[in-house]
Amino acid sequence: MSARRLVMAWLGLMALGAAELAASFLPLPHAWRPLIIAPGVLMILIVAVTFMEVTEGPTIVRAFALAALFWLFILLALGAADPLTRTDYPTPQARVAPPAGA
Amino acid sequence: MMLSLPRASENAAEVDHLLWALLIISAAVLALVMALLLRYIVKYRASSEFDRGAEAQKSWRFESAWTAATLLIFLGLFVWGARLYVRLFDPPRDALTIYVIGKQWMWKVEHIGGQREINSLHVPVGRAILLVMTSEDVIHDFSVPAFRVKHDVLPDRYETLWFTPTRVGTYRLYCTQFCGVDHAKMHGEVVVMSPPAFERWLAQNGGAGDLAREGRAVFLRFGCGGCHVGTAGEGSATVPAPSLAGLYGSPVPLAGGGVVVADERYLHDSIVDPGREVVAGYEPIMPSFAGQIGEEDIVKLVAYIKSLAPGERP
Amino acid sequence: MPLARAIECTIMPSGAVRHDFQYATPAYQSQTAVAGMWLFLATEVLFFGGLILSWIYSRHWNPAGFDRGSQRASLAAGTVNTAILVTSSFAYALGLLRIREGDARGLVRCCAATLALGLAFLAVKFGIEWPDDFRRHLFPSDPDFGVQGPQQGGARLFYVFYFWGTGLHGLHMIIGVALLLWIMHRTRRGDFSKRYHTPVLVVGLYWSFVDIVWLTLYPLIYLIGRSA
Amino acid sequence: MSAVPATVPVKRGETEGSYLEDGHTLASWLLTTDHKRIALLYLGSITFFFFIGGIAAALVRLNLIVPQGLLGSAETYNRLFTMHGVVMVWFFLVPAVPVTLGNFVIPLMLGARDLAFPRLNLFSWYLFIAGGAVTLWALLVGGVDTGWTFYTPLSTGYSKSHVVLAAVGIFIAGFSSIATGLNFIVSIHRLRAPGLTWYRMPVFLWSMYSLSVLLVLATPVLAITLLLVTLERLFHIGVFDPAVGGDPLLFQHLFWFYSHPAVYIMILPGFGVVSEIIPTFARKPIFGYKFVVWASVSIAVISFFVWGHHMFVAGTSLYSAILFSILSYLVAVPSAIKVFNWIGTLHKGHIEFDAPMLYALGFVGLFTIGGVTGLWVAALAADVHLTQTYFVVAHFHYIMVGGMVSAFFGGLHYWWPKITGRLYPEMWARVAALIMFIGFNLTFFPQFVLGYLGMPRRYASYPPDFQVLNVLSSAGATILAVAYLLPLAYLTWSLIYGKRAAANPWRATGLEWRTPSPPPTVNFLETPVVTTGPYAFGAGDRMHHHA
Repeated sequence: MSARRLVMAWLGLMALGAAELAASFLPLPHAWRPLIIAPGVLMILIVAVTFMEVTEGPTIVRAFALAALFWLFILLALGAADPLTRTDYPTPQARVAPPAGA
Repeated sequence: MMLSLPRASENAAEVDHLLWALLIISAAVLALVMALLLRYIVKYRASSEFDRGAEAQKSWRFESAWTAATLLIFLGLFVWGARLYVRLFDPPRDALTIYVIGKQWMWKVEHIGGQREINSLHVPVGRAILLVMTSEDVIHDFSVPAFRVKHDVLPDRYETLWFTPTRVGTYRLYCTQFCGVDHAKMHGEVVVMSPPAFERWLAQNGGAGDLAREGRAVFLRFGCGGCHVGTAGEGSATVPAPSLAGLYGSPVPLAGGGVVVADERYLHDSIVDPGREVVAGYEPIMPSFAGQIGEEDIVKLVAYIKSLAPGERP
Repeated sequence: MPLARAIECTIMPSGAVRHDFQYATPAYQSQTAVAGMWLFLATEVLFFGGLILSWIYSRHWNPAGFDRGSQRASLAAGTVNTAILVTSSFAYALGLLRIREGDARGLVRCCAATLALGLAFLAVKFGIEWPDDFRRHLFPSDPDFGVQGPQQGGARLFYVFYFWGTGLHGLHMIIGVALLLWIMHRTRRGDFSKRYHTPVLVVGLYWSFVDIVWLTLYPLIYLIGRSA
Repeated sequence: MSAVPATVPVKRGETEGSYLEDGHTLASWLLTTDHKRIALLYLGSITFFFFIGGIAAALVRLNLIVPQGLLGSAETYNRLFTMHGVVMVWFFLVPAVPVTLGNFVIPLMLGARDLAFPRLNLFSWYLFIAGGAVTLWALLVGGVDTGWTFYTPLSTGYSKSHVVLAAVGIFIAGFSSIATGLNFIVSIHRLRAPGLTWYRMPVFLWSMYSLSVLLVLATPVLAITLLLVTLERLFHIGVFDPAVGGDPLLFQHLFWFYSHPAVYIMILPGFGVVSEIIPTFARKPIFGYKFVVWASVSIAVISFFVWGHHMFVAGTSLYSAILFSILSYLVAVPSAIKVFNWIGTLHKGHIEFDAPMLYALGFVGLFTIGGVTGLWVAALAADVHLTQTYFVVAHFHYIMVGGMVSAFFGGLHYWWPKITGRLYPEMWARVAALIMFIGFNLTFFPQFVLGYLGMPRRYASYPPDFQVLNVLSSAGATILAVAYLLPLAYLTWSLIYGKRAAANPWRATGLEWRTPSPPPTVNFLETPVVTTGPYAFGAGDRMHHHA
């Protein structure tokens, strides 16, 4: 890791932070707004690669980092699967044809 | 001593078949394990002179084959269990709706006709019963072992449970989600009656008038009509809130986009948490009635709103 | 500094190029300490993961109210803090470069910069932003809560996430500040050299991780709920 | 890659005596970083908690002898079963095998001189003691009445008991778990002796590795969950509060994300212990070694995908329930693989029936019953009937008490000569193993029937027609109590009067048997070099010391 690369990384982080902030002003629909985090994910990658040197050092460092991401994904994906699909089954009365004119 | 459990609903018989299958598979697996275990520890005990011959060859194919076979049996059990379970989410349309409210530590039941009971539930035999359930405090669980059904009862939302009783009799009802000090006292009975007997029971206990009429009283008491004035075609441009006539069962376009069907859950949530699903075209100005209105009154309100035909003035 | 001492007594091998008797070489022990820190950070990911799941639930069930809460949060404070924290990690990484070239003095200077930025972050967060939030009645259990009307419930849930999330992050920062002071103290004492500086590496991983946590919280708190 | 130096600069004196003689002061124990001494500190602590939890269980069974409840107070009963659950789960079952047997044996099996982070190891014991002390404090000042599951909103608002104190205690103890798991994973990666490749590791190491993955990745989620509950209870608002739009089911998801893998935290060490004992006493390599180790690893991964099966009647979405049901069946496959491989190991062996083997065989039988009844509650519609009843209580006690506690006692007897340098009285140990098996089945088998009949769990009183089965169960518990007190007596006796043990009394393989009993402080005077796979019986000459 050279000082030059660190400076580049810092500049990149600042630029991505600005991009993320700018993106938050886009008029996105509610469901799509979490995508604003995309530049933030890149920032996290830069921090991990340049400041934390995840690509250097023993292999198990990468294994531990990937394990953390995998289990985080499991927690969020299986945990969110329930609320995201929960209201799909209304009570049966709701499926009675709606009265005309309503 | 009771060593058998009555099968008092259609579901009970089918769940019992599944349980029998599970028992047979379990017994077979256990018998196989025990038989091999006993055979080997006798035959190959250290003092035995039995000639072991060459060490058995570990076969990769053998391991894979029986692993696959196990997986297949498991898959079959999964499908069987899931099919019966899915049906619990799909009550028939003509089911008789009864409201159940759990609170520490009792079950309150309200029939459509306004009949009320505590820690007991009277139902007619042979008819699908749909329980619409909620809790006033912690999580409870409505469990009737004789019907092989149970479901958690949560605060601030409706959960449903349905069954078709097939046998006249009195069956136990338990709360099976630990709910505090007197959890063990939160039990009661389900009385399954012949239809004529049930009608008689309704008539004898129906003095209070029907639930919808009581709901109208609640509606007036809380001044709901002050805003929800609109009947079809009559409201002025300043009407602050949508009409409730004919609302039940109809699709409601939401301010945030999307459409929900106005079922019990929607009506309930709109009373206690009106900001969550606002009708398109209206301002989110309705205050929350959470904490001000009891679940029993909400049940009445919902029954009242359900009773309103389109165009009828609230 | 009992906390730093406790950490020194637990994971940090002390002394110069000595190594513990279960390791073949100092380098091997150093790499093992780094691996251990990464595994600890993996547990931290899951710790904050629970909080992120609570964000998903609260937002899903209360879309309008949750966003209403977010719109009341101070975007300026959050953005300034993001820049401060990213720069502090950068300063620490420069310090690591210095010690790799044997320049202990340079490490101390960079650590001081990191420390100053870390304290600036804490000052903005707990000296300006939080008091302001309290003044505006945004603490979730405030009886006179700052958002009234139908969106109140969702907004209160937003501030539950906001206070618990930034509070836990701030707690990690405070631990990080203590670790920085400890590194500076040991560097000045002459413990670290070109050959041995494992604790510098390990503390750097921790500091950058706290940075990553903030990079996750920042959009979840300040950005996603805006203008929706 | 040599992780361990071939020769080590040892201080004079260290080479001669065992670790037990390396200092006799209190400080030499309380400030030790020797994994073997820390294991003994832990052994004392978990034994203490086992008896606390056991006394609570005894009182629970006592109460249920009569339908109206012998103790007369539902409030007391609720506090007792909560105390039993909290103490047994977090202060006995989860830590028991890893922190005692694991702590002692892992470095020895690795051919290492200690764990990777010895001071962290000691620190984790102090965390455990601190967590235990806070939890006991909560129990002494009045206890908790929410059940060990702390379901909201009961725990956050309605319970009038000491929820916060107990949650803080468990929170602290959780970090002890994390520290232990972290230490084990890093040690197994980094401190294997020369020649000890992954596929030459004993199965015990593999299961300790898998279990540590669970400890490290599941426990932090429990920590944040308990923290959220605590804050919600203190500030009367939080993400689980339905009154403001929060979701109590979120609590259940977070809680079971930890607590389901926790079941495997409890049973994986049992798998490991039994996989050492059976080959040793059958004098045969374990059947299908690679299948057994990969079964452990896949259990560690898949067990994270199945937590939702605790919530089939909780009001989750239908899709979510179906997904979790099928994933639950997947986790049963590796468990089944293990049972058949243990039996395969017996085939054509020369089986001896010393006490560890009796415990191991008991484990296989009881775990099989626990496992097949798991199929019942994984089947959605069957679970609807059986969940929250005594069927579930019986099912998980078969896994945890029948399985894990049997394995713990098996492992304790198996490594006792190594740990203490003394042999335990064999006859007494066999008698205790037998009584434990009988008492266990009498206690818990009737509960399967009670559950099918619909008796709910956590009831202080019950309908009179359930009494006969409850009395049977309580009678079994009495026998079980005797069976647990016996080892306490004769193992203590053996410390003073037991015969001295040789380095390898069982003629077992594994590096821990290649050093004296009890081992010297540095474990190995010369670093062992491994040249064969595990369980190479009759090939002792192939495994030799590095010259």
